[in-house]
Amino acid sequence: MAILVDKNTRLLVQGITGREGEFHSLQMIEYGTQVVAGVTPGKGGGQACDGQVPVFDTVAEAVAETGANASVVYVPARFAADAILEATDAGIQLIVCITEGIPTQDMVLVRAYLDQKEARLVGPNCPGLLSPGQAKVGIMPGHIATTGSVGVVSRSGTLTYEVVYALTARGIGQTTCVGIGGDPIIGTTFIDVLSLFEDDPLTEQVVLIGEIGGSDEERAARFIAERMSKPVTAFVAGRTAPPGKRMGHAGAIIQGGTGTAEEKIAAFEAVGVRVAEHPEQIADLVAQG
Amino acid sequence: MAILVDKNTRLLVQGITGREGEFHSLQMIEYGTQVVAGVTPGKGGGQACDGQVPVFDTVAEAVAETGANASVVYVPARFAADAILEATDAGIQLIVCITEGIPTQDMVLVRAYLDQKEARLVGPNCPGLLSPGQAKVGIMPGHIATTGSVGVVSRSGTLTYEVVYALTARGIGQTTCVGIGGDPIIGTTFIDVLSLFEDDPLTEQVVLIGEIGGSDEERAARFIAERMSKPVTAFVAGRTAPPGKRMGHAGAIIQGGTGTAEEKIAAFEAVGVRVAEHPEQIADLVAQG
Amino acid sequence: MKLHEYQSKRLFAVHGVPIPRGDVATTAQGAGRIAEEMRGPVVVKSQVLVGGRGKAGGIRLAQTPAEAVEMAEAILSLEIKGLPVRKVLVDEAADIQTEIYLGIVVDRANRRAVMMASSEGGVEIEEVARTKPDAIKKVSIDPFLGLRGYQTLGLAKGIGLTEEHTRAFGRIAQGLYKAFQAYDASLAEINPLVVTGDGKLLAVDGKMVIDDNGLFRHPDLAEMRDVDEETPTEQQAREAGLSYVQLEGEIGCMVNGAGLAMATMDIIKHFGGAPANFLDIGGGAKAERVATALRLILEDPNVRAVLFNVFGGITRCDEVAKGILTAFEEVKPTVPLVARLVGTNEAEGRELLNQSEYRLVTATTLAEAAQKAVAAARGELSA
Amino acid sequence: MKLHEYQSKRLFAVHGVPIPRGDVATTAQGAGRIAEEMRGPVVVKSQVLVGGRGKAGGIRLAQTPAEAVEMAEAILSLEIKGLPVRKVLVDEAADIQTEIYLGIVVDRANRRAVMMASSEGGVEIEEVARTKPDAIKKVSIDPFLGLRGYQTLGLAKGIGLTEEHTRAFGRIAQGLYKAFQAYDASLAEINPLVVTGDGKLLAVDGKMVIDDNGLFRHPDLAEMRDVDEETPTEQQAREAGLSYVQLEGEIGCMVNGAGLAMATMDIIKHFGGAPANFLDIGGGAKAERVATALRLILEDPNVRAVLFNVFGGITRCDEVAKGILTAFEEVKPTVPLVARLVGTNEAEGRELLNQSEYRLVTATTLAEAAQKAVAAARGELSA
Repeated sequence: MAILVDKNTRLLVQGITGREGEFHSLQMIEYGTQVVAGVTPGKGGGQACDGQVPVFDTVAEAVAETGANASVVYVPARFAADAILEATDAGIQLIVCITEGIPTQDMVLVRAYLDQKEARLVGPNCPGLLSPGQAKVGIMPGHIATTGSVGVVSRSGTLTYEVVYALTARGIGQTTCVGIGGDPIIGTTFIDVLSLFEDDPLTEQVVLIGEIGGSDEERAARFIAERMSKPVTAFVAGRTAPPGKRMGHAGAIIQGGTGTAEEKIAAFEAVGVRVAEHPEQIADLVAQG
Repeated sequence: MAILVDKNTRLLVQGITGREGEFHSLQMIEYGTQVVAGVTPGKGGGQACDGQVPVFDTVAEAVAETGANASVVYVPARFAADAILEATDAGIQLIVCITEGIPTQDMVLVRAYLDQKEARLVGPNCPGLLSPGQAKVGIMPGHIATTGSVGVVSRSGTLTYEVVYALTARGIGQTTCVGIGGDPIIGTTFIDVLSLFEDDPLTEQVVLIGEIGGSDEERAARFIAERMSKPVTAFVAGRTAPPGKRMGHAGAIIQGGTGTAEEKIAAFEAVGVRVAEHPEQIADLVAQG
Repeated sequence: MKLHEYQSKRLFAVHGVPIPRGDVATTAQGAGRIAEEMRGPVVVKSQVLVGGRGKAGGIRLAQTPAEAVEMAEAILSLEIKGLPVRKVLVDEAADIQTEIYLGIVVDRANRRAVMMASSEGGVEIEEVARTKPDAIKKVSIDPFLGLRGYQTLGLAKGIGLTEEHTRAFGRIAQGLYKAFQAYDASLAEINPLVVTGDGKLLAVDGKMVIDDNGLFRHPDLAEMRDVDEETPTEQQAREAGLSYVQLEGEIGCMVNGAGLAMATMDIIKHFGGAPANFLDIGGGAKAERVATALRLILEDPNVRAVLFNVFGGITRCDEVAKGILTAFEEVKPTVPLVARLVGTNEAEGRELLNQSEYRLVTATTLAEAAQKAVAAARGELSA
Repeated sequence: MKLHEYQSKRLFAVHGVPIPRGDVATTAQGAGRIAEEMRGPVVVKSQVLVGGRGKAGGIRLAQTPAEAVEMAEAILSLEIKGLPVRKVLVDEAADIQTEIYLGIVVDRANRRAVMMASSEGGVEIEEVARTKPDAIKKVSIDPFLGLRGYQTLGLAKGIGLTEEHTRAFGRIAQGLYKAFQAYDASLAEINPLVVTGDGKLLAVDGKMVIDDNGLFRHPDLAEMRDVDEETPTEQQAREAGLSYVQLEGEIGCMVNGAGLAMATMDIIKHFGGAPANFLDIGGGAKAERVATALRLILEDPNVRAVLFNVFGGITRCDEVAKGILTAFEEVKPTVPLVARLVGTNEAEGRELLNQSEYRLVTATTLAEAAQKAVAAARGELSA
């Protein structure tokens, strides 16, 4: 079993005819994901991915024709909010947004709208989801993962791959790897994913990868203390980041006295979560069980 | 028993220092309603209704100080939408808006906001609620009603009084009289109130007063057919209204072939609802049981 | 409040909707001058606030300025559905390939604005709804998010527009929604929106109805009200805050509340009479407004009897009685008067009326009041 | 992107926030001319994008134009927290009775904008949050409804404003929120908002931070960026779409992804080295961007070794390799290079690098790569 996506996922790709959209659609198909439709306004009626995927003008048409039940968004930042809303209105239940650079105020609106709806958004500015052996939705390299019993959730993109790669290298497989994205406003939080892993019978342990900025890790620590029975191992990037400087697009910034790696690590350790010193050490801690 | 308001209702009056607000607050107090607070921005710290009611600047303060759990809005049309939102944000669960003339686009926003919240709005442009012997919220004349087992729900204002007066004159008492208002966008519909009456053990019969325009009566008829076990008697105003003319503020207008009294009456009769020829005849039909 | 075609189109144009070049004239000569400026065929269109102008001969094509003068002359002498034509719009004639319908209304059931589009443009949307309901495509507009690009694209595809027109259609739809919102409209309609021979989209006819409750935000629009389209009585009523509709019968009615007013009309008919008007004095009416209402009723020569039916809630019976007495001082009523005042301050109101030199027939129930009014109008009941 | 005080205040003023009369000068003489126009005491304020200007002597009161010239001269020769002062704002001095704080930020936890007000104006809000948290009143702004009148009234009362000031405060709060929204701000702050001797409210100091992701909607703001406040390296990096932060160490890092970049810095430290920079080439980086990144690293004289750590997802290892090779053609690297390329198109990337005449030390794990880079920087590992 897996969370969020599996072999029954019928995936729609928004922005499928763009360079990244098509490249990663091919990779998703190659991985075995059921990519049933693509959407690019103005390209409806055509085909993408060497004729493997029909393209529609709107999500509503794509859903009606193909029964897609999940969507992944690769459209450029200035159109991404609209793409998420379109998928929501068309009844898509899981929307994974890869796009980076969406204005925060757009996401404030999108998130407030989604709060009224059933749909779940993962991201934006995230690597997506990977349920090894079943489905890959987004941009995670498929070959780094393998089936197993560890759930991985991360605010970071490539750092996630690093950790998953290290787990796989040690023979530790994963149920699902979830990149939630590092933007100020995201659809799915650590807590949401921890709750899904807690309820997933095949997940035995969880790995959480945080970074400096905000207080999501602290909230996750409280949730782990109150609600999680499964062991959690964590890593927090940015111990050496100088305060007051913005570290990259992810918006990882330490302001005032909050959001530092030290505070987050302390919060985890206080509730019995083991915290690794560097990414590959996570695998050692997980191997200890 | 009664629906929506009873002797435990702790009422807040928004716009209590206005002419209508104060006049009707005095009438509500005289009826026995617990009027615990008033709100008029800029008049906080004062008193209204001959020193019987403390006045606050904001609803949040009033709720914190007095434990008000319902609000009635008498503020002018251009500020009424804001007043409803303020009450909602302050956690008031029942908001009754008497104000007439609120722009429809304001109500579109208010209603969309309320749809995300727990609060119930009755009105706007309605006479309010009257649970005989317990509480009066709004502008219905208290003396026309008496306790009993008939629930009354109406889109109209004064026509409601007419009907309640006729019922009382024949010795037929009421559980609660509800004026839902005749504006295009309202908070509580016929169906909402029918459902409450169906679930209220003391209500044995229901009287529904509709009018031309829209299709709320048709929807009510379907609801009665599908969900109501209690007998319903109806009246529809506007049999003689010429098509295409707007009949008053209530926005009762017949457009095209829909919304006519004939269609509404037919919809009711088709589902076994007795329809009175004129308002006072309702009492005769109800008396037949 | 309805706006004229030229007013509606100008407001649409402010928000980026392309409209034909043109201008308004009140004389045939003025129309001719506009036609000259257009340098080509023009359409001369009567500006009256009713539908069916085309069938009534109120819209005509002119090839030359001379023809435009002729057409305008003919149109300005028309009366369409009882309304005299006082203005014509002279628009550059469009080379029409396709006619589309595009409109927005507030949908009561959905509680939000709904945009409708149809490939069957040029006919009334109600007509299309009856005959070809599938030809109408709708999208519901979330008030918080506004009209989204994917919605207009869906509409464009739904009515069969080809790829080359979807962008222009989207811009026009956005403009129409902006105008709808900006001016507190309850209806905004482009019919037809045409595709021209050179592949452009153009709003050839437009219509807008403004929510009267929103007019306080738009003093400029309130000034646009065309008082020629109202009878003097309706105009006075509106200015006094009354809802008044002139009818054909002989019993003048003054009632508080639209529902009760309609029920009063209904019961008059039920007992064999005919109402002379619908008149709602509204909630919380003051004496002055009541006086105006009564003056309006008594000015109608058809009125043989008057029925006051006031059920006081927010309206107080004493205020109504004061208004009645004020009006009596000016207009000495010569017809019988039946009064029924119930509810808030009922006793005070009755007391005041009893002091009047005019004797009023009183009634307790509505049925009784209606029957007495019908009898009075027939001369069977003396005051 | 941070805006200067004068830029922020002007944008607030566009939305109705009252600000002192004043203007900006780049010379002491210019400051004097502005002071003359003001006809009264002025405040001369350094315009640099850091806090603590007052303590550093960057804000001074001048009673006369001559004094203003003197003050401006002194201030324009200052360097505040490493930034040279190139502009001064000369504002009419306000007669300050009370100082208030008013600000808006995006609250990540609430997922919406939050307006904060405090009676403790004139000090940094972080300071107030630490010492007097109860003095800060907050309201959460619903993105669909905007800031409501009852919210600003609640704030005004919460910070103890009297009735006479609540309306003016409400208008200023609405103006600040409009500016926040209109310009895609992530922070908009008036500190202090003062009550003057004659009972008016005035925004004496202002600050705004714009969301870089929203800048595409505001080309006018993008032009306001003060390039003087960036090192030439940071400026080049930003223009190439790179996230770059200069640090003190000796190992240049080029990484894709902010989290991985930070983890790479952390592990370098863990193994006893020190990173020379944070550099995130972003997702899907093209060869050209990679080449710019590498050029920037190699320009830093402190760099003794370079570590490439690329884990391909949306970024493709072959594109990264191409970028590295392009940069090599221009800047002949003289320091050892450690490369770790894993993930999407890993094989193709490795193949390309192997063709290079520069031999790169390769590594499989991150720990191995970091250890090799640390050793290389110490001269203990030859390429």
